[in-house]
Amino acid sequence: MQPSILEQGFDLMLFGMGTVFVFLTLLVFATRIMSWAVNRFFPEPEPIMAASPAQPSPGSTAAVDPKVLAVIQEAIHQHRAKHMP
Amino acid sequence: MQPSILEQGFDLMLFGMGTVFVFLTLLVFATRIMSWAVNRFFPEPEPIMAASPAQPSPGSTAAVDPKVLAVIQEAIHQHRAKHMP
Amino acid sequence: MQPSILEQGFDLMLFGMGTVFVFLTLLVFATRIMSWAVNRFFPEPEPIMAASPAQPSPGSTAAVDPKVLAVIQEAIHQHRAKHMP
Amino acid sequence: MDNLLGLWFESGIYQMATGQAGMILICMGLLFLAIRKGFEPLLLVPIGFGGVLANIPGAGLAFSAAENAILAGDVQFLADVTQLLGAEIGSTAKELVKMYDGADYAIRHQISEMAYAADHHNGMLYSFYSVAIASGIAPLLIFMGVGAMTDFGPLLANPKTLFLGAAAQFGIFATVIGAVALSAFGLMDFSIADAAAIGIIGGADGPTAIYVASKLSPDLLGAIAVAAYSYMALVPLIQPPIMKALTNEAERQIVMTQLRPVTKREKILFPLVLLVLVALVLPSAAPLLGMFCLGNLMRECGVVDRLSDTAQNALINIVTIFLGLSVGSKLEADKFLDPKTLGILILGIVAFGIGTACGVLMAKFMNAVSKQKINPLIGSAGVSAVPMAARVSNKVGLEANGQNFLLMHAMGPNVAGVIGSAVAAGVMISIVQGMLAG
Amino acid sequence: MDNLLGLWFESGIYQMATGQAGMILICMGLLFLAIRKGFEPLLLVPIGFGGVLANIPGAGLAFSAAENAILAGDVQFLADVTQLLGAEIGSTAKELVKMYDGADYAIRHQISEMAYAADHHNGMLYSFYSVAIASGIAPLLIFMGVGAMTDFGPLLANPKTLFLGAAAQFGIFATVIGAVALSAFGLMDFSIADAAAIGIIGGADGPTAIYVASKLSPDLLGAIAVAAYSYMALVPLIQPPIMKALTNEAERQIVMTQLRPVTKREKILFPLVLLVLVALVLPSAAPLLGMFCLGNLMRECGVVDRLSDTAQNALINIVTIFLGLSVGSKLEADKFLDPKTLGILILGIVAFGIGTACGVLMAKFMNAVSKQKINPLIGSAGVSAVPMAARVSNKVGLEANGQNFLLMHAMGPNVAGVIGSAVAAGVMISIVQGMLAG
Amino acid sequence: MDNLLGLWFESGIYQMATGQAGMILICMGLLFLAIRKGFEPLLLVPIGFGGVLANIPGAGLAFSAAENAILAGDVQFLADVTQLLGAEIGSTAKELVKMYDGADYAIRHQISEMAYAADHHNGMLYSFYSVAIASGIAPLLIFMGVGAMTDFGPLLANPKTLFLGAAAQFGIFATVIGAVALSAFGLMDFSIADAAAIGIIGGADGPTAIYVASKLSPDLLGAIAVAAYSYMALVPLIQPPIMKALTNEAERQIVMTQLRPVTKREKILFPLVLLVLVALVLPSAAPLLGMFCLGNLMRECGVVDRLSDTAQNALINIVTIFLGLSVGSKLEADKFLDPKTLGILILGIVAFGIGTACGVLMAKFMNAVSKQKINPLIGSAGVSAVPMAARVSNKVGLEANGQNFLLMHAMGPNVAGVIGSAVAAGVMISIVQGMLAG
Ligand code: NA
Ligand code: NA
Ligand code: NA
Repeated sequence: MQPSILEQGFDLMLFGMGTVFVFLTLLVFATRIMSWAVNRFFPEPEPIMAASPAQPSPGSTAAVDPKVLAVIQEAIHQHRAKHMP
Repeated sequence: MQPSILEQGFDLMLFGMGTVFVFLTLLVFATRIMSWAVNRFFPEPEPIMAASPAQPSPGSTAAVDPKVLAVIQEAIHQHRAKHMP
Repeated sequence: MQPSILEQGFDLMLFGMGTVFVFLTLLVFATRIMSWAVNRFFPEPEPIMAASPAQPSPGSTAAVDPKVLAVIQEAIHQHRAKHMP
Repeated sequence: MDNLLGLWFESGIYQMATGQAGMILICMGLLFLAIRKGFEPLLLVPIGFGGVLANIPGAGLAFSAAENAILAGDVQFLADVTQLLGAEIGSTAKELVKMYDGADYAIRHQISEMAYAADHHNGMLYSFYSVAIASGIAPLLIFMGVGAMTDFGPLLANPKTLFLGAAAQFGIFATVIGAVALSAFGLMDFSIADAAAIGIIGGADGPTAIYVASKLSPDLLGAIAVAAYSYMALVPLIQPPIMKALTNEAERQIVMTQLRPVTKREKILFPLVLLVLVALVLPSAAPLLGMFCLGNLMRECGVVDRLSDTAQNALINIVTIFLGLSVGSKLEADKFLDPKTLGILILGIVAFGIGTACGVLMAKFMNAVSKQKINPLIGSAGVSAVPMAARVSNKVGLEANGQNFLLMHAMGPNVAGVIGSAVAAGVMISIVQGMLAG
Repeated sequence: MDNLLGLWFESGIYQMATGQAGMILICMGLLFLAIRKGFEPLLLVPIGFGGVLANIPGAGLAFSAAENAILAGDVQFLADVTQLLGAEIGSTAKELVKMYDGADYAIRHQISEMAYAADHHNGMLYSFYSVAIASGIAPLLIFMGVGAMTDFGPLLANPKTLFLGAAAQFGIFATVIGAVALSAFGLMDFSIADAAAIGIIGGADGPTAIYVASKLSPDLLGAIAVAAYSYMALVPLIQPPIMKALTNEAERQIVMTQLRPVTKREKILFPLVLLVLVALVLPSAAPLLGMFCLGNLMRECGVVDRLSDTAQNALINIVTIFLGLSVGSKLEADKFLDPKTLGILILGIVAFGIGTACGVLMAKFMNAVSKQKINPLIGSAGVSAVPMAARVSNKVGLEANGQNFLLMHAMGPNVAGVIGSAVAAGVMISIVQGMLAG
Repeated sequence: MDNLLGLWFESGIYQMATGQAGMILICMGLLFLAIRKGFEPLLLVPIGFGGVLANIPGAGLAFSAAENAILAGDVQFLADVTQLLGAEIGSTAKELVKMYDGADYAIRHQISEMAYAADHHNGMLYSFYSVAIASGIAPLLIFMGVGAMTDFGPLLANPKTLFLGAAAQFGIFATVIGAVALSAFGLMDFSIADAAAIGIIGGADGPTAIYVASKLSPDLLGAIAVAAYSYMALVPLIQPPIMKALTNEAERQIVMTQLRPVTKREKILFPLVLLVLVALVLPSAAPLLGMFCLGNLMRECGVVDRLSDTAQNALINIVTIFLGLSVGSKLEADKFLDPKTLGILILGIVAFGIGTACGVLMAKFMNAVSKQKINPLIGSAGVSAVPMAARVSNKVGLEANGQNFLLMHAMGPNVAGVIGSAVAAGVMISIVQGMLAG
């Protein structure tokens, strides 16, 4: 017998929400294991702050006066403000 | 009877040119009404000169010394000259 | 009779390598003639060094203090380093 | 004189139906909201504009060649089509178009060929829709660009915020129940596929919603996309009352410990871990999450910055223009002006509300069972709507404690919500297609 | 040995016909004009290069799979095609290709399938043409980019300059008469569709010309596009004598009042007003003007600058490369080396001249009936050719009065000319398709 | 419950075959090499990622609609397909897929239509492959971008270095012989088309290799592309021992005269001279070399810098992403895990070695017959692998003489190698297609 649409809806909710939770739970574990393994076996010399939205590129060890660079970045930033709101 | 190609051509000219004029005349009126309505009911505080090809973006209230900015813009401009003739 | 695959392979090598050499030899001659003709009949006032990877654009006659420009170019370069390794 | 009459019959004023005029006004309203009120303008400007174009009478921009041929009304063509579709003799063009849309692939293919042979063409917006959305490509490319813009740092620093992203997806499935209930009680006529496509509005994720709707319920795509983007823009109005109602002042003042530093290597490996998990557990989510992970890997791996840059800029911008116009093609009056649209709009906001509530409640539940307290205000960010929902968490948090910046903490559940709705999308497509086939 | 002979038979020298050699020289001439003389290089470099590629003998880059299969000359295939086309037995491959090009959709479709089955492929340029031009998409995207680059400020400050843009379109329709007259007197063999496509050269607008030609007369597209872009580059030579002949010194010295300031809101609303007018009055112009208005709205609305930026840069550049190569595919010798091409080149320059003259005369007429005087030199800018024609107005004005800068005043009719020719394009496509069907 | 079972049967763990698991590991290895070791990351990141996606069990991303329909295993559909393919009753789905891949165009077309009618779809990667590679377009656009990045100055200053680029192509043809010998001795089962496609690895040029493989041997494309890019990344390891073995200290210390200045005009004319030569002599190389010349002309002509800029950036980046994913689709386990792949990997490195050696030997030969001495170390750069091979020449040269900078001198043979392998590609496609037809 073809299940009613309500039954189908409940099936969808049950299996759907279940899968979402199972998947994300697995992801929590997998992520924790990955992070643990990386920091245990392959630690990086200088960790990067999670909070920093953009990482300084390795090549940017300033050969330019930081003030001038700041001025330029401000200028580039203002210039960009028009283009990427 | 199938009209001759000359008749077809004159038809095309007549109705085509007529449509162009009617349409652009309607556009003149519609534009005037729109401009009048905007300036009458929804005036902006600071009108922008029609002649200025590029409007300063609202975010560009200079926090940087205008001279430095000018230098940078000149540099950017020269840099661009290569890329957008 | 269908030639064996070995025969086909040798044919391919023979005619392929032959064509490559003939074509590039023709290109050597054509290039030499072209270069000779250009320099003989349509010489340019200021030749550009072959060794220079990037030509200065005609518009870049500096209206900006070269030092400032150098600083800016360094900044642009560093900025780009992130984007074009 | 014939030409003059011809032009008049062709003019929009003569042909304009009330529905089309109404839709043009509605689309102008969307443009107003996008431009003046800042409602997700990157999408709603092209969508609204596409909606106007789709409703220009006589232009047929949103119709396929076959539909345009039927609407053109050549007597012989209509007779042939009527016979092929097995329609009653004397059916109107609109009825034939409706039957054509519902017909089998083979018959549609045959009528299409007849239309091409009779020199009719696919409308511009229809072509855009075919290439950009029906193929699935545009939402996937946007998702790749979103992946390249996403920083999983806060999530990696505190992986359990993934549970908040999971909980908020209950908005999706609760809405499915709502939609099928409306059907079961005879108030609306939603199929299970329609219900799933409507539910995904609760995912608060534009490209995911468009992707699912294009697969399960293309006719409702216009309304679903408009609802999804509009409510995403309304997140700052929808969420705070719910968040405040479900929390007390003390909970809202919880200060969270600073996030631990996350290394570059973890960031590089995370999209690969996610990809492998998708491969092992949920192949049906592979297109969406695969492209998302690719974008993120390009961002983090540090060796293909020029590809990442293009994915975040030129490519996503180009695709956005076409995606918006294509969605606009589904705002054609006959498809949009339907009681179902009202149902979708109501169900959509309910989905957002339930998702928000479940996120907050899950955070409170986690506080009840765990020692490390989290501020329940970041739970609401689990609906995604990146980064608006995280900003709302931050703002409501600051109202309770002016020194408590929750933004970074809320980014974790926020991006978790993106993964969560992509998972939900995959599982819904897979289950519903199984139900339809079975 | 067979291989050696095969390579020789395949080599260009063996196969090269005089026509192809001639076309390669002509295309090299186009490249010279573009690179050395600055003739619209953005288009003429890819067009000229595409033209060379299209005429490489034996490469078949500009041919469809069916044409390549016919030209490959397999005996059985030719026999089948001869029968399908109802051609005389013993027809040459070239004759069969010509018949194929003129055959019905169904027969072409069948021969195409046969060619694919026999492992023949569409040439590269043919594929580009199908995707970029035959679909109409490339000219429309370029028009969107042009819209995003257009500032309607000067037009909004002085809307009556729209009349100048209207008058200059008479060049289009006068040329149509010229073309049908050549046909009527038996000098050329232009159909009414050909005549309309040729006339649009007078619109002085590349993408519009390509769009119309692709719809009405694809075989003439190569010559029409080359004429349109070449004459646009020659505007500084063509217009000044006509402008001076039709005005006296006093008229040329008229100083116009400074333009009033235009608000941002007017600029945002203008593309929407134009769009609504198109929807009401002229649906057939909806694709062209719709995309143009979308580009302009994206530019002016201020909330989607990244889309506008992409439309003006990455997207328009990509499309330009493909558009140019696709147009080049129509410079294939058998299509271009035809007396018609000469007719097109002559009619095209006549169109530019008449358009210029009508613009100037309209300005003088407006001066006669209105108090607010306008300098008739800005009338010539109504042909569009943005921004070249406006610069010419400015330059000729400065010759008469060194302090009279007309550039901004001329930008009004200049952009009006773009709208005018898009309207003319829409109405021509609509009327001609009606004539062909009726 | 059915749903739960359905999800389990659909899950990757249940379906995963050893082959697919192995391929996912191999692709992770490619990603590691690309990201950690810097092996041509722009290509190998998308290729490796695409390879993972292609091997997600049950997702069918790399399969056509027809293949997906066969693998879905509907009984009636399989019966129909078995009959159409003339397969034995009871053939497994995998056997049918294999027969389908080898079937005639007409039968494949018919089965495709049946699959669409049964609501099956092309996988995402399959669609990318069709649009990007099967059409030939992606490698050609990349080649255009490479042309726009190439400076022919050093080559124009010393045109005879073209001979070095020619000699290094012997690696290609020697490998062809190797491949057919393996076949002739029954060790492998390579056709002449396979052999040609494998040989092109010796061209050390990614887009050329992909272009040739897509035309002659699409099934081997994955292994060929991976081999080509991997060995290009390994050039600093592969070449120096060979270079040192074939030269003595005195030869390595040869100081070359400084290159003469090259004028802008020569640089503009060179791509046109090359194009005309292709038109006259080798039409089959027209697509590859034509697009390459177009890119270079856009770069040098100085009037279309915005097109050149887009060709070098946005466009090439977009195409690279799709090309990489498309190549990845050919890393599907059933196609890649084959003894042939091992043969390809071995033959590929042999090709690189022979090419390097021939370049060096040709330089020594030229020194023997000419007065103007060249340092034989620049001969190895003739394999292309731009600019890596030129840098290797420079590095080995500096080891012998710390003041002898060979980089600019090596750029001549380096770009000559690009032209050389494009010529070889053209002639191989032409000859092999003749052999297959004849
Ligand atoms: Na979500
Ligand atoms: Na015009
Ligand atoms: Na090479």
